[in-house]
Amino acid sequence: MRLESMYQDVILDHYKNPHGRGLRPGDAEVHHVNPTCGDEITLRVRLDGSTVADVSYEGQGCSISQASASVLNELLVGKELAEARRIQETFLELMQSKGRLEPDDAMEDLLEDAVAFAGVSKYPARVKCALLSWMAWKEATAQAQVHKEAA
Amino acid sequence: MRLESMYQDVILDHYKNPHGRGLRPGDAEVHHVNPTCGDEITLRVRLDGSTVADVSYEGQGCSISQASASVLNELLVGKELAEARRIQETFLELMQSKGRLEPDDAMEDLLEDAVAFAGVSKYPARVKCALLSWMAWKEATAQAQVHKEAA
Amino acid sequence: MTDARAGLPGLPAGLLDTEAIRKDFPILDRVLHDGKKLVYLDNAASSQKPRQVLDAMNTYYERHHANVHRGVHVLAEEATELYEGARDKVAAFINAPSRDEVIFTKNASESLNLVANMLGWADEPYRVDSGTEIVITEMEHHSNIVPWQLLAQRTGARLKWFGLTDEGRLDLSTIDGIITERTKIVSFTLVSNILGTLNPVREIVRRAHEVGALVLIDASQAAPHAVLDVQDLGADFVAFTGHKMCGPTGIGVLWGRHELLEDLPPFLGGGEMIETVSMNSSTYAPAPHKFEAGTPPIAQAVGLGAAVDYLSGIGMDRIAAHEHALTEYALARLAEVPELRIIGPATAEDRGAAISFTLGDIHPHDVGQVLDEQGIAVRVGHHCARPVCLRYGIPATTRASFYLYTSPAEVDALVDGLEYVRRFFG
Amino acid sequence: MTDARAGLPGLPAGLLDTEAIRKDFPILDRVLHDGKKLVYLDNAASSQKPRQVLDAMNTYYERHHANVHRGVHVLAEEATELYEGARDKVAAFINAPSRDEVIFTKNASESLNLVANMLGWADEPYRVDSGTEIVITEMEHHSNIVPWQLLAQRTGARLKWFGLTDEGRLDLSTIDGIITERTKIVSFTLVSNILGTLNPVREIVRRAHEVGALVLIDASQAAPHAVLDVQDLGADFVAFTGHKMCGPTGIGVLWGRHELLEDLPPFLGGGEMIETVSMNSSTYAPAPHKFEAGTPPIAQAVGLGAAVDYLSGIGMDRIAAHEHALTEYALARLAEVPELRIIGPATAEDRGAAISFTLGDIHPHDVGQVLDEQGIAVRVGHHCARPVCLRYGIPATTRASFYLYTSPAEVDALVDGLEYVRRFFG
Ligand SMILES: Cc1ncc(COP(=O)(O)O)c(C=O)c1O
Ligand SMILES: Cc1ncc(COP(=O)(O)O)c(C=O)c1O
Repeated sequence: MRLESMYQDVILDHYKNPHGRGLRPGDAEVHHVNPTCGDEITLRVRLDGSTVADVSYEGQGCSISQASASVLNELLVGKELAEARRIQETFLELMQSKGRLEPDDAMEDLLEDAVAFAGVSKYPARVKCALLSWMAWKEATAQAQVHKEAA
Repeated sequence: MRLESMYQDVILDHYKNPHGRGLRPGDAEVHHVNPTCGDEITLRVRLDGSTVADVSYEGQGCSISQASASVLNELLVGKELAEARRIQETFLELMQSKGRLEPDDAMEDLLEDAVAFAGVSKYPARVKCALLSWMAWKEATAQAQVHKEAA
Repeated sequence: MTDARAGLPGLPAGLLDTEAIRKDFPILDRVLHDGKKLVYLDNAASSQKPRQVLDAMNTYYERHHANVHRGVHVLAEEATELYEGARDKVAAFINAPSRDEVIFTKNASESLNLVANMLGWADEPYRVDSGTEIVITEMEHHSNIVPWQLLAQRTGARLKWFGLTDEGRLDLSTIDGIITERTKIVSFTLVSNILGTLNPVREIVRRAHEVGALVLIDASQAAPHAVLDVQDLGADFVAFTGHKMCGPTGIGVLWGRHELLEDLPPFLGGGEMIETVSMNSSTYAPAPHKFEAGTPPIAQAVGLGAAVDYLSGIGMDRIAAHEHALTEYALARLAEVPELRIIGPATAEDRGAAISFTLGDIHPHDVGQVLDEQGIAVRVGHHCARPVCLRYGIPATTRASFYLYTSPAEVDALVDGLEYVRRFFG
Repeated sequence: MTDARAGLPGLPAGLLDTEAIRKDFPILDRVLHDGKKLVYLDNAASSQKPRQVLDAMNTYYERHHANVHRGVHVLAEEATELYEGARDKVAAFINAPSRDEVIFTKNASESLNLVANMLGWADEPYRVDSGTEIVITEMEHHSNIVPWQLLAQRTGARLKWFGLTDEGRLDLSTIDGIITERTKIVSFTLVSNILGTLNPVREIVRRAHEVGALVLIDASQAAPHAVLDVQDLGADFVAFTGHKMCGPTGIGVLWGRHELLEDLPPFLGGGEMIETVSMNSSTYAPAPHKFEAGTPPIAQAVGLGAAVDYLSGIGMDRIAAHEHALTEYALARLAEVPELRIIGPATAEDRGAAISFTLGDIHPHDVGQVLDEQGIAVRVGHHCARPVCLRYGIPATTRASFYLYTSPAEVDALVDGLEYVRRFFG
């Protein structure tokens, strides 16, 4: 059934028990909205040298956007920036695949829980939900780096 | 054939040999245009008491609008204003009839050559051509009366 | 033409024979997701189109198409007659005193922007500029908010609005303080697309006219559903949109009082709207053409004309009665769903057939997705009325909205669907 | 797909197989006035529609219609995909660097007004205000004159224009005096709808960009007839209209460079064009949505997408070759008609397939009427380009204009028809 391909148990678990939710100190903060549905997220990134020290967030949205932020936190915190970027880009590629990309082992190793979103990529209206926190993270990280350099 | 119902000989005659064309002194002058085709007319009315002493005009336009101005001149000059108005109103009624009004004897007596335009009333795009000078006459006459009263 | 089920216990009287009506709408036969029948409850966003409307447009294109107004050839004459004939039909449908008061636009949004722009460029006494005020309400569709925000920004006028009561109605308690001698225009929706609320026209029009302000009514959610009589409303302008009333996309309507259309300046410039043009200056055609620059939506007007014929053939009063009965039934059935909270009036009095709600803390996106899986199409989000969501402290709503072809069985399907949603996220 | 007659003596090479093409256009079978076959030579006013375009719109309405962008249900997803898919098709058709540079409007007139209004409300360096200048030409369609007159009146900017040579071409001899450092925008037609002239883009764009002015090209009479490559044109904005290129009424296009669409302010406000709205202020969506307020012309976009598929299927270069050959043939044949005077370029070089002329002192209205009686549809009047008529001291012209389905036999019918006109008024 279509529905289960979107609402994987992993996603529902993250939705019900989100990781790292709440705003903590960071080097940069961004606010992103999804104009097509009104989902919103405020997200902060704290860097420690070239390591993602923390990603904290707060927002409102559907199970997909909430679970996606939780997965992001779990996946990226503690990673080297280069590795985190590679994960973000791979996730983006998966989500834009319109359901035509079957994650292989390498991708599964890289994305861990985030592969569960593969089914969401078939639903154009929901892809933006899944990407909301990831796009926010990308921008916040860029800002945080500029701040660090300026400091 | 449809064409002959529009281009009656009477109309073509008036077109080729227009009556009273040219601008002469008057009590009021108006300029009317037909925005759908660019036909233009400048028309003056001179009143003598309650008599239409002269209707002079100049303009450019198709055979229908030119012939119509010529017929107007022939028909209205010398008439009492009340009678001239009755003619104008009857002509208007005929032209707005969409070809559904068959002129009776009384109408033929009143409109004389102008009954020849009955066929034009079937062509919505051309009705305005036929009415251009008549609407101009109506407005110029109203202005001329105001001027007379003011004087 | 009453529903066979209408006599059954528990089902409301006044329903139309939806089985017969549905035969006119090809899309309603669609089957989704391996065998689920389409249950289309997204009519406030856009209605479906009966065959009669599609046929009228096809015949237009296959037999009569040409550009309008300027031609002496047969096709141009026929196209002009069909286009202007559609204007006659729409004028009759809204009881306009004159056909020349009916302007065809591309949608309701353009109609609303047209008025805002007219007033921004108008001479006194209509001119909106700094020192003057614009009044709207907190329940407007974005298309009746943003044009006024832009006008206020660009002219220095002040934008004010009526707030909402907890029941989802306009709070008119301070009407004399909101509509003042400085008010130039009061613009409000007749029926809210998110709350369903039917607003009290008379009270607002009376106060606005008392202070010499113009009134624009957004009838986008009203024109499809009940008799719309612009003379009875007493407003100065009324806007609505074709695609919500069985018509095609790409056409909207602005009705305006004749004297105003004469006095107010044009908005878009171009072909069709002029009297005479030289490089140095131009004069404009009389209304409605003055406000219809360029080739108009000819086929779409023909389609809208066929749509109002279709609706009138059934009877707008009967359509209103059907929707009222259905709304009453739906509100009662939705009350059975645990944790469901209606956003907007909770009874069928003075309301339209759009019902917004929240379901516990399940996000509307998720509600909509799971309903879709069962073939049930509802809309979720802020419905282009985000201030209403802010007002009620919710991120979004789920909205079910009905039309003449909606049956009580579809309401039942919705209620069953919501139970399934609850179980799914339970 | 070459015309069977193409090999016959006297007939030009490069013609399409119009007999095959005409089968796609239901209206071309029409018989008028007791037995006269329709000879449709009014394509510059509006083209006819192939079955493929009507089918695409019908399928849309019968299977997939819903409002776009905001839905999670299947129909909303399908409608959105079809609407945005049409944007992809149009972007490819004009070789746009990005699909997000393609804005759907209601017609070319709205596209042109959109640019004029953007610039009136823009910040520096784009802002048109007093002290700045706007440049157009004397051969513009009213839709590319009146918006600039309105903008000039409302901002105090000065409106200037290129005049015309006796041959119907732009007089660019004083280009440096007309386009100056004060010029903010140069807007001109690629192909004139009345004269048929194809204008020299490069020279104008070079000078405009040299002084930092933006360039808007009105491609309404070009997009239907030849390859349109917006990157090759080098302009900043390009406008055109659906109904002249086998598409439906009710849709136009504005292409604009991405950076400009980012920087310039919105025009119409409402649903779809926002990012987030509160009563106090709003932010806007990125282009193209920023400029598409309200429910867009969904079915019309689908129709336009099918139209560009249809045209591309035949090949724009082959269509251009067909029309060029036909125009050459027609100019030669019209030269045989006594007292016929071509208004515009008298040869087929650098011109489109619209030919204007006068016939002795027979008024064009009368010419058109008598041609119509023979089933021949031409346009008469000032063709929304009255300054051209003033320039050449004529009240109006008769215009015959061709398209991919026009055959040499129809040109012959026109010439015969004109002979009959001369006899009728002789
Ligand atoms: C050169 C030119 N520009 C603009 C337009 C306006 O197009 P529309 O009437 O579709 O807005 C036309 C056609 O009428 C045209 O020929
Ligand atoms: C109350 C209301 N006003 C205005 C609109 C805008 O209509 P359109 O999108 O057709 O311009 C809508 C519909 O979306 C609406 O519901």
